[in-house]
Amino acid sequence: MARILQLDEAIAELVHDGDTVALEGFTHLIPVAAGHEIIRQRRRDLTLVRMTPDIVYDQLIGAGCARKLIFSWGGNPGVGSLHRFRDAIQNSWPVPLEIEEHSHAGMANRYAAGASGLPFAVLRGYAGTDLPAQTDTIKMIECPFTGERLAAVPAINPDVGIIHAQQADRAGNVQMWGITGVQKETVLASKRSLVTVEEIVDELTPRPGAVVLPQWVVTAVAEAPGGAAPSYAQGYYERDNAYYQQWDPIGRDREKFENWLATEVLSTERSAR
Amino acid sequence: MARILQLDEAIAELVHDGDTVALEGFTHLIPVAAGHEIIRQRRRDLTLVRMTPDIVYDQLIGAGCARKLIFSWGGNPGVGSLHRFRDAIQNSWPVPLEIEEHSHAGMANRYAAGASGLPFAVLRGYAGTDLPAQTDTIKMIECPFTGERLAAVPAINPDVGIIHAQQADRAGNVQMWGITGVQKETVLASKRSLVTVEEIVDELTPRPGAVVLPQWVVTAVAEAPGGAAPSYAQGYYERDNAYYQQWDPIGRDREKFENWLATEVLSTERSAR
Amino acid sequence: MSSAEFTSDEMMTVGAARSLHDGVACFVGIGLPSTAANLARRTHAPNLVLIYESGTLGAKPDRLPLSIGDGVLADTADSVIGVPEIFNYWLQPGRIDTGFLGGAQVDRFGNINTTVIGGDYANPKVRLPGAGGAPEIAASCREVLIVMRMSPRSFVEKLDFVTSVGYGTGKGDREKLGLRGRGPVKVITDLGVLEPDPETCELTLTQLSPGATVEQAREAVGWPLKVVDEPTVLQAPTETELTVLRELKATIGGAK
Amino acid sequence: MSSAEFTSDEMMTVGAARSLHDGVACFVGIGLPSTAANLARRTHAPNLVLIYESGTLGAKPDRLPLSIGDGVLADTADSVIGVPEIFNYWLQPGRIDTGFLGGAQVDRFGNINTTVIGGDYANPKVRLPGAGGAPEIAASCREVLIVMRMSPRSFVEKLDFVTSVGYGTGKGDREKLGLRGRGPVKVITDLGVLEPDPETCELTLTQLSPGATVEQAREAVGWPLKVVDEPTVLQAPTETELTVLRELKATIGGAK
Repeated sequence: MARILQLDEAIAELVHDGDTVALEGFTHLIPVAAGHEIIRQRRRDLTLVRMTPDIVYDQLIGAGCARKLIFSWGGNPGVGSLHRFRDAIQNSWPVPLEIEEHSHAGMANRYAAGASGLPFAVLRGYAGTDLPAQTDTIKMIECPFTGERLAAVPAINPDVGIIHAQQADRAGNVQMWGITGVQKETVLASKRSLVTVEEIVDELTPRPGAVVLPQWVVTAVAEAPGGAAPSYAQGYYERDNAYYQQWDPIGRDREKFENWLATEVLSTERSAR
Repeated sequence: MARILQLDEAIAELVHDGDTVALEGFTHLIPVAAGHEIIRQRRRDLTLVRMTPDIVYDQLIGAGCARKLIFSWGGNPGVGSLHRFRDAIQNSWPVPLEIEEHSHAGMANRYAAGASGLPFAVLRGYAGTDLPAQTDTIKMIECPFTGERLAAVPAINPDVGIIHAQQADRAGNVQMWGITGVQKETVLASKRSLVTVEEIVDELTPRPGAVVLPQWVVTAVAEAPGGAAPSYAQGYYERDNAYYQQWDPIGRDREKFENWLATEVLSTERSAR
Repeated sequence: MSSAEFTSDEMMTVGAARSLHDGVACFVGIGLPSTAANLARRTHAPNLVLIYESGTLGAKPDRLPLSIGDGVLADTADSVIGVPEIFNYWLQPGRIDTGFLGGAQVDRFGNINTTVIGGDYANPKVRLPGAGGAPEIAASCREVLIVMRMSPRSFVEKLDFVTSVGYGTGKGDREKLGLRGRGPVKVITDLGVLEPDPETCELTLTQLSPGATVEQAREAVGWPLKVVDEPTVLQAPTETELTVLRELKATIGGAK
Repeated sequence: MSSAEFTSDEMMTVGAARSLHDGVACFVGIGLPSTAANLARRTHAPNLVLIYESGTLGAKPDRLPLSIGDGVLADTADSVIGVPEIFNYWLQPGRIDTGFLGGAQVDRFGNINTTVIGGDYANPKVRLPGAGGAPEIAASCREVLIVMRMSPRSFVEKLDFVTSVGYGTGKGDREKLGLRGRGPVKVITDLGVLEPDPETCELTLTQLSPGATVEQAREAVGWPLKVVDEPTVLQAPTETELTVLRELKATIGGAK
């Protein structure tokens, strides 16, 4: 049964220095509060995984939490580049950042293989691109029936998978709806998992398009209202577009970023819930 | 856009002698009316595919429509054996029946590979069993990253995939709910597809747990109220358990079966809708 | 405690139910396993998670389902998912604690046949339903419970076909085959319970049903059955177990 | 027909919208492709099926979505599915008619770079967002439309990185690589439209935007640009097209 913890407790217990950690969310339901708590607890040497690293990954990288990023599209959606990410790759600031780069199709299949307990996945992908030359996690495989050559990618099995959902019940069953991305796979592929939720309710009401994760595959649930902001949580709040815009000048400048980090994350405390 | 046809038109147009045809349904929503129409139109030499061939497949086989069956579990659920199926395999009556036998996991993955446009799927399966020795559609494959050996099975891409759903709208968008088995994969894996539905409605109302197949991946929709009986259609009617029981003595006896065939299928006409 | 009369099938079902610990996730097949799992959920294991291969996770049926795809399972499940997902995301990674299997034949290493009997594969004497979900349930569940009535026709020296693997040809085979789960930890029968010998994995009679004898068990098994020094006797079904079981069975009438 | 004033970006968006036939299924990226697709759905192609990589099939947004995962897409979709499914069941088998791609660099064979510019991969001058869905969109959609403003920095002789394949090194390469779709059938720019030469697959200027010249196009391209004998001139945006486009753009303010 999933345990209901406070967010700081959950991060302290589940995320260790050196872990491979996936905080997934596809535009919607991005686990930002959990990311900030990881920064606050000053985790180091993490291998961060995410298909679409955006602002919260820029922040984690800028704060020096990561030594490696596994990803398929890194940017501030609708705005531009992630400057902390670029500074880390191009100038090793504040620490060097290794990258392992895939396409979305490749990453989605790596999570699916991880969730399936398979060591690898097969896809039609990467053919003719320069990506395979840059990573040893793309190989070719031959169909044993047709002889056709396809791409193979290894499973991702993070030490910790972290997602944000709208609701959990008191037993820790989780329900999310709207765009749910690769979050189910992330939890199922991970050795440990944390789901932050907008609210804990007495009973989950079935909804069209909802994805349910039963409590017995979730390690911990933490209530974190607003925990996906500045992204949105369908049924709870909308995307804070201004935040994405406002991040650009902060992210561009090391000093501004460090001020932001000190005032907005390190010196604050997530209100206990 | 899916065309709305009458069931007999749809079968006449989509199902040809010699085709590979999958009529899928997992206990729930079994496309029985479509199967009977195939018998009525006296199709021959079909390769029938289904994870769980039950009574309607027994009937198709007994009527001499099939030359081959690809399956993973064949029986009259809760009752016993399929005697027409056994008679065909053991005595070639009325025609010889070739079989290609898998496990559920293998069949589900074959459909998923078919739906994914991949030539094969990889799974942890069959190891140590006698199944691989009986079919050339199970091979071993090595993970290019770990060296681990896993099973590989070829995609299934039927000429025609037939399923039954609760509803379609007038554009041919299909919605089914409750237990939906491998039906989405069946339609997506097939070159042509037919969905029989309980009713055609003006608008599909989103429902918890519903699977929607957009009209542009469905070839034809035919209204066939009660078309899943004696299986059930959640929200419409319940399973006719007595039919499953009553099938047993009919299926056991060639003469009784031929009487059944003549009176219940061949001499009847599906009411035009 | 009751001394009520009960059938050997009832004993077998109760024995199977008792083998399910509260809170575990159980992959349930139809028939006796489903009855046992539902009995367990109504008695000592209210938090048992029932998973059916039709794609229902956490079903809480208020009556016995008549098939693995009964509508009551979808209606009461935490989540209903597709069949590829149930096998790939849920069974295959080994996240399901207990799998239940039956069969037409079992051998001394808990391997099971549900495919063909007699003749050869192409021309069998009896064609059985086939594999279904069994091979991967046998491979991937953390542990497997086998439930079968004992008879020399079903407890055989050599299977006519290996559909699902128990311990293969003995200890170490599962590891060599890459099977993730522990394998069959109990074979629950009408006459008693067999468990794999810790050293050899050979099924060994460890418990007897009330009234059954070692001699009866030996006669019902087609190989020289090993028996532990002092087989314990299974506790007879309690009144509660019997009452709940019979109530459950009675629900079948009204089911779809 | 209108002679209203319009920007070259508006011409480009309208040109892209016109390339989408009614009833086709279109894999839409955010930005100009999404604007063009929504414009098409509101003008000549009311039955255009919009598919976003976030998993929304058949979205019918009443305003411009601000991201590929905007809530309005889920709210209005025929079906919302997971990201692995959108790539595996929908994109990969080649069932999507048209894919839209942009990029930082394109070469004469329609190959695209969205990864790094300058330096080398490990130490690039500019680190771009990366591949996202593009490589498999380029490979698997039945046809691809590329939309990019023309400039010598973006229309280059040689890509710094091949993120997505157009025609590789020329005709026949897609087949050799096993790519299922036809590849880029049009590159829609602010100055005009390039199309692959039927013999060589080299991108060739076939149409000019109103007011643009062949000379301007040649100067904006970093390789010796081939031009058809008589490039046609694109029809200027109609009043309807412009009105709808500007209304659409105005919806962004209130969006989440």
